[in-house]
Amino acid sequence: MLNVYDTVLNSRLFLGTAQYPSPEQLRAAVERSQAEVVTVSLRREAAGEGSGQRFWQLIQSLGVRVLPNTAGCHTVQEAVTTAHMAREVFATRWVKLEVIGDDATLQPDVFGLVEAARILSEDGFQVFPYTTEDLVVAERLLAAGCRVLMPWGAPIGTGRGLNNVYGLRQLRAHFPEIPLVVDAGIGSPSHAAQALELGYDAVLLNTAVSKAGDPPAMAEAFAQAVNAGRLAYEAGLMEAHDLAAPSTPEFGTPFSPWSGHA
Amino acid sequence: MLNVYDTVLNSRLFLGTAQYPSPEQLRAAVERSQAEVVTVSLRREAAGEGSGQRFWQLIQSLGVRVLPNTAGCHTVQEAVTTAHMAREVFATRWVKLEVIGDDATLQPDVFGLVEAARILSEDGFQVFPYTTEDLVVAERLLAAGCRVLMPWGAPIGTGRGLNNVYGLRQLRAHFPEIPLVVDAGIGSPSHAAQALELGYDAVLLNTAVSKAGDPPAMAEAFAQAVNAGRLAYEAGLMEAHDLAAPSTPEFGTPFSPWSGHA
Amino acid sequence: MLNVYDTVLNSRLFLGTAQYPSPEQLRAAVERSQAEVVTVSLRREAAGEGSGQRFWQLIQSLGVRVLPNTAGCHTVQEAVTTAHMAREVFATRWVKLEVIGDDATLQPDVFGLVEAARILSEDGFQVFPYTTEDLVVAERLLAAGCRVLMPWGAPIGTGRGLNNVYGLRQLRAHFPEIPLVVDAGIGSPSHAAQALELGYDAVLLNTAVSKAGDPPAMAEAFAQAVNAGRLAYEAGLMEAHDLAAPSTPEFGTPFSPWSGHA
Amino acid sequence: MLNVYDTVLNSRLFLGTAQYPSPEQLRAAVERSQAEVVTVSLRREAAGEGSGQRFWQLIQSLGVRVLPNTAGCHTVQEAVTTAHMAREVFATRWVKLEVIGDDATLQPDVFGLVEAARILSEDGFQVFPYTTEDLVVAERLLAAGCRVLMPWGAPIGTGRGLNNVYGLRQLRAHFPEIPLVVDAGIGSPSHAAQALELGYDAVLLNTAVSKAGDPPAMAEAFAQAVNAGRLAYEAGLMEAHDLAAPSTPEFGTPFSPWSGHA
Amino acid sequence: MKLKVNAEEIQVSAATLAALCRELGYPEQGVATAVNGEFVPRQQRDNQPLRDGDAVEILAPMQGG
Amino acid sequence: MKLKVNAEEIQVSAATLAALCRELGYPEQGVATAVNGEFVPRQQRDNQPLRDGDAVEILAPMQGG
Amino acid sequence: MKLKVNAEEIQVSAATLAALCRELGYPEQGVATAVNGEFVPRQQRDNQPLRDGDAVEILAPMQGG
Amino acid sequence: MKLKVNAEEIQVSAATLAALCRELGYPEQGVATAVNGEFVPRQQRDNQPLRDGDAVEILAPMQGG
Repeated sequence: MLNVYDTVLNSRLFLGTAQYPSPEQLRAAVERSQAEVVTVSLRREAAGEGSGQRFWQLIQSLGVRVLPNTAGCHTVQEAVTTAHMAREVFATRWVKLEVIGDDATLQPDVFGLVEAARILSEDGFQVFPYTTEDLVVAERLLAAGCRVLMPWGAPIGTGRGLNNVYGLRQLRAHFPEIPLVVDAGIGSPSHAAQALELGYDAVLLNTAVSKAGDPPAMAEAFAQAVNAGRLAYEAGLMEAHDLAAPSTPEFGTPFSPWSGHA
Repeated sequence: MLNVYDTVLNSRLFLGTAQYPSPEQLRAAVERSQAEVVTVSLRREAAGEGSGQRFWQLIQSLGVRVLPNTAGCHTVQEAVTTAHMAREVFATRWVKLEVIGDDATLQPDVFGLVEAARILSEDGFQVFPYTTEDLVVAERLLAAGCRVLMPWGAPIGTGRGLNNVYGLRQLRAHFPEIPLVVDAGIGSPSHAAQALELGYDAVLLNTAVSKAGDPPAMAEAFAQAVNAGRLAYEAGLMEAHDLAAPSTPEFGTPFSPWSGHA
Repeated sequence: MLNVYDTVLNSRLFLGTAQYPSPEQLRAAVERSQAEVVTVSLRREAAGEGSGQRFWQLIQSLGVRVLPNTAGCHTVQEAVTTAHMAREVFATRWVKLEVIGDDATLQPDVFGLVEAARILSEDGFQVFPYTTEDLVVAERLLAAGCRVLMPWGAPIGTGRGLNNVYGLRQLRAHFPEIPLVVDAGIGSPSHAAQALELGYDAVLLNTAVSKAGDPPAMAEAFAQAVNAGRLAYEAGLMEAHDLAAPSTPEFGTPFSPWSGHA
Repeated sequence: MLNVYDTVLNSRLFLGTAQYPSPEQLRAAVERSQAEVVTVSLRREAAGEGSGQRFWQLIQSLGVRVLPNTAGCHTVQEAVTTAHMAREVFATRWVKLEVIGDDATLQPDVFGLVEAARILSEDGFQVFPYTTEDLVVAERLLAAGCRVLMPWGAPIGTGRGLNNVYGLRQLRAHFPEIPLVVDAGIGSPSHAAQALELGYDAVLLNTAVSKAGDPPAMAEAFAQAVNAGRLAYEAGLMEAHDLAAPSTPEFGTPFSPWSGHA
Repeated sequence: MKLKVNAEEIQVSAATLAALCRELGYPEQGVATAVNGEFVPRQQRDNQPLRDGDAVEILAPMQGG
Repeated sequence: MKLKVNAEEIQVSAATLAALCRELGYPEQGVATAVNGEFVPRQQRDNQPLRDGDAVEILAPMQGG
Repeated sequence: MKLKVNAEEIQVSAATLAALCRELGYPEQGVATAVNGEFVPRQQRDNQPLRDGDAVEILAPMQGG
Repeated sequence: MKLKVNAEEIQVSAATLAALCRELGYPEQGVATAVNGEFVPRQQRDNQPLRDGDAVEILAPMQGG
């Protein structure tokens, strides 16, 4: 089973809570996803509006862990302050650390990321850094105190799947013991299964479910795909070959000129 | 649910029975795969040996339908005769029609395939032709009486997955109403999920399960992946984009200079 | 050098003549492409219009061989009759044989193709069949009298490049001695170079040049790319590896704790 | 023409000088590559051995610019010191800055890279940083004083080509004005042409030439491919489509039931 | 007599293919002809009778891919 | 006194962050606060003086990816 | 009489396919038969004469992909 | 005095870097030098004293990628 920051998780699917057609759809999606971890955020709210509270009560009623993010933060300072605010409101040391370096690709600023990860880890946070597949950045994040890494599959919201399978393979091989979660870019269950087949420990996704025609059904599809990928990884996948090989035994083939038995 | 030749199937995974480490592993794999259709063949056997009978009794005890193949046949005549022999022994009109045209790739001889399909369909067989993604060949097979098509993903036993996704998409788009089964080349659950996400009705595989480290576990993984892929197809997959789009709402982002609420 | 039907060609680029912005652009493109073979067709023309004659005079002034096609033919009969008409008008035994089987993909009808190839070969034509990467179809075409094969890279006009590299590799390996020309689907010089690097003998393309911003310049780019690909094929390409290997010698690396010389 | 650090270059191919079968092959390869820039390094040498001097005289006789690298350096300090030593010996301000962060992938340590780039730029060097496709790292390198960027295509010596085309596209789009050179991973001329077609300004490679069966011939192939790719980029490439479109005019198709002229 | 020439219904008097080409103003060289889907070589156009309802193709060189 | 609260310029009388939250009608629980980019824990809002021009963030839980 | 049974040359006395199967000890059920490439249904094995040099296939169920 | 020259422990008498290069037979031109990881320009080798245990690098041009 997956163990992140000494928390044991049965589900290898982390689900985002944004962009659902309705709170009911969100609830149903989380339930059918079997996710034990959902991501949340903090946003400005007009006094007396209360939509934030209603959302928070909904989440609390789902019996899942929350992983607050620092989405939209572009500086170390913003990310660190947001993390502290989230820790107070959501009462958790977990934080999905995002320090965005480019608005076109929403890619991490790996410099700010490592710095913020160090500060927050020293402040007692348990940091889930949204990073790239860069091995060296990964080393720095671990040195900064992270015990989980969340490399992107593709830019947030693109649904392109695993953009750089080679790089993700290298990262997995380089850190056999560290929990690795593919975060962002997953567009379909086959992408999620592929990530798990590569030995990744989990996937985090949002858009592929919330923007599906039927979000709760898609959530269930991802739950199955993640289980399938992990089970396959543990069961030992065949290797791909360039040459064909018959599955049906050739020995004893009818009509062949060679005798078919001993 | 999948309907092939007026037979309704709950499972979209067809499983081969060859190359398992033991009969027990075969039994367990079929059970955990939830497959309702398994492929079998005919081979020469020494008198009094009886291994064929023991195998056949094992299969009969599994309560699944059998789909006899004509593996190893290189001519129309061999394939037709083998089909008739299989119909008598296995007491089914179903036949997975293979007319092999090249021993290196084990690819179909589409000319022999269409001819044999015509002869067998006229003889009352229900033909499952192992073919390529060629649209025109597909038209001929339908004209010959086939009501299911089984294009390859990649050559038998390679585990390369879907070699020509573009071609398979075209085939699916061209025949929206015909049951299409990806047969051969599937190497991992993510490949199977991808085929179902493309709208294929089912997959047929053998080596990826029988040559897995733990065949029964891998069989279950494929069962989940196939369900995931189909569920996702029905739920409506998001489209992939080149441009990133934030999942967390941008409206109300902390520390932004713009006012965050109405 | 490339030898097709006992004709020796220095250029491995065959160029189509359709869809150019102007006759001057066509002329310049053919010249800068260094192509020695261009494709042409036959079409209905109003009496007295004469555009066909003007086109034909332009082509004759270019000092290239013409390869008339049977584009738009959907039956053996249409293709055979068109080939005969072309032989009379263009005074060549060469014919690019197209028997289209599907209007969405413009893919070959491999059944009609083989039949028409047999009839035309017996009639003394030298047939350049537009076919798929199917090995068995290729065998039939050779048996029908073809001594060149022209498998598609991707559907005509898509510019997708080599859709099924694996299949094209198999075809090349299967027929080491037969001139193989990738026809259709080439969208950029890198696609053309790749085809030659795979050992293909030539490429035939049209849209990628005629629809380029600057057709003559693009024609020259393709000429260079085709030369590059062939030269590289003959020079022996390195094999790709998964593991990095330093190009700069490690021996004698400054600041390393190990002594750097014997 | 390409302008790097106010030096105008006619050739868009930078060639490495390592691993050639012989000095003659190196000389011939540089000549046939038409490269105007070659990479060199510094290594320990036994007193009186003089092979370094002989190599340096060979290079000087070729009339090309040298781009000394800091290959093998793992720290800022090593890289900076090596750069200074190279500037003295090779009498150039140019340096290909490598700060290796992982010996398995030989990938850059982007943190050390940016720091070393800043120090060297302030010291008057003109830095060619060997980096990844990371946009944010690229911004930092420019801020540190770099006016050229050299992102990897794939790890050094793998010959895998462009591992992350999507990422390289994003980088090109993000820095339309900065000279971008794909450095490392190029295995064949088609890879080089592809890089230029994507709008990259040049490629730097070594192994694909020096380890070819015939290095001088391969060098010429790369020269042609680079020219082809650039020419195509400037000429305006067609866009790839999913749907086929006939190149030969449909208007006036023989045997069609519709009248073919006005 | 009514013919289909390049898919156009027309009324002509010519009794042979050669005559038809002349009547319509096609050059003798540089076009190829077929009647009812069968190729008719140039030198046989004189001997090629036309019957009411025949489908005639008269084709000229054109750009091709 | 003029403040920027969630990027909106407003005029308030409150002298402390706690008072500001009350004045604006925010609940004590369920929101988090920062002044001039620095986090201010709930129990310190009483002791957090506000000065003219301070930038205050008051944030609530929200959907996130 | 010499036959090829499953590609093995053997000497047998059986005059019919049914007799051959018995002589070789094959069960009546559970195998399928062909002579010279043509399928012979179970119930016709009695009436299926064998001639010197005939090629007989006797096939049993087997694993398949 | 003991030095590490290009990672080899050697015993030398030279008191300066320039003297060391001469003693070891390196040409004055065409090599670059560093002591304890710091670059020492050619013209400063005379003034560069060496101390027991110093790590000296003497580098020459070489093929590079």
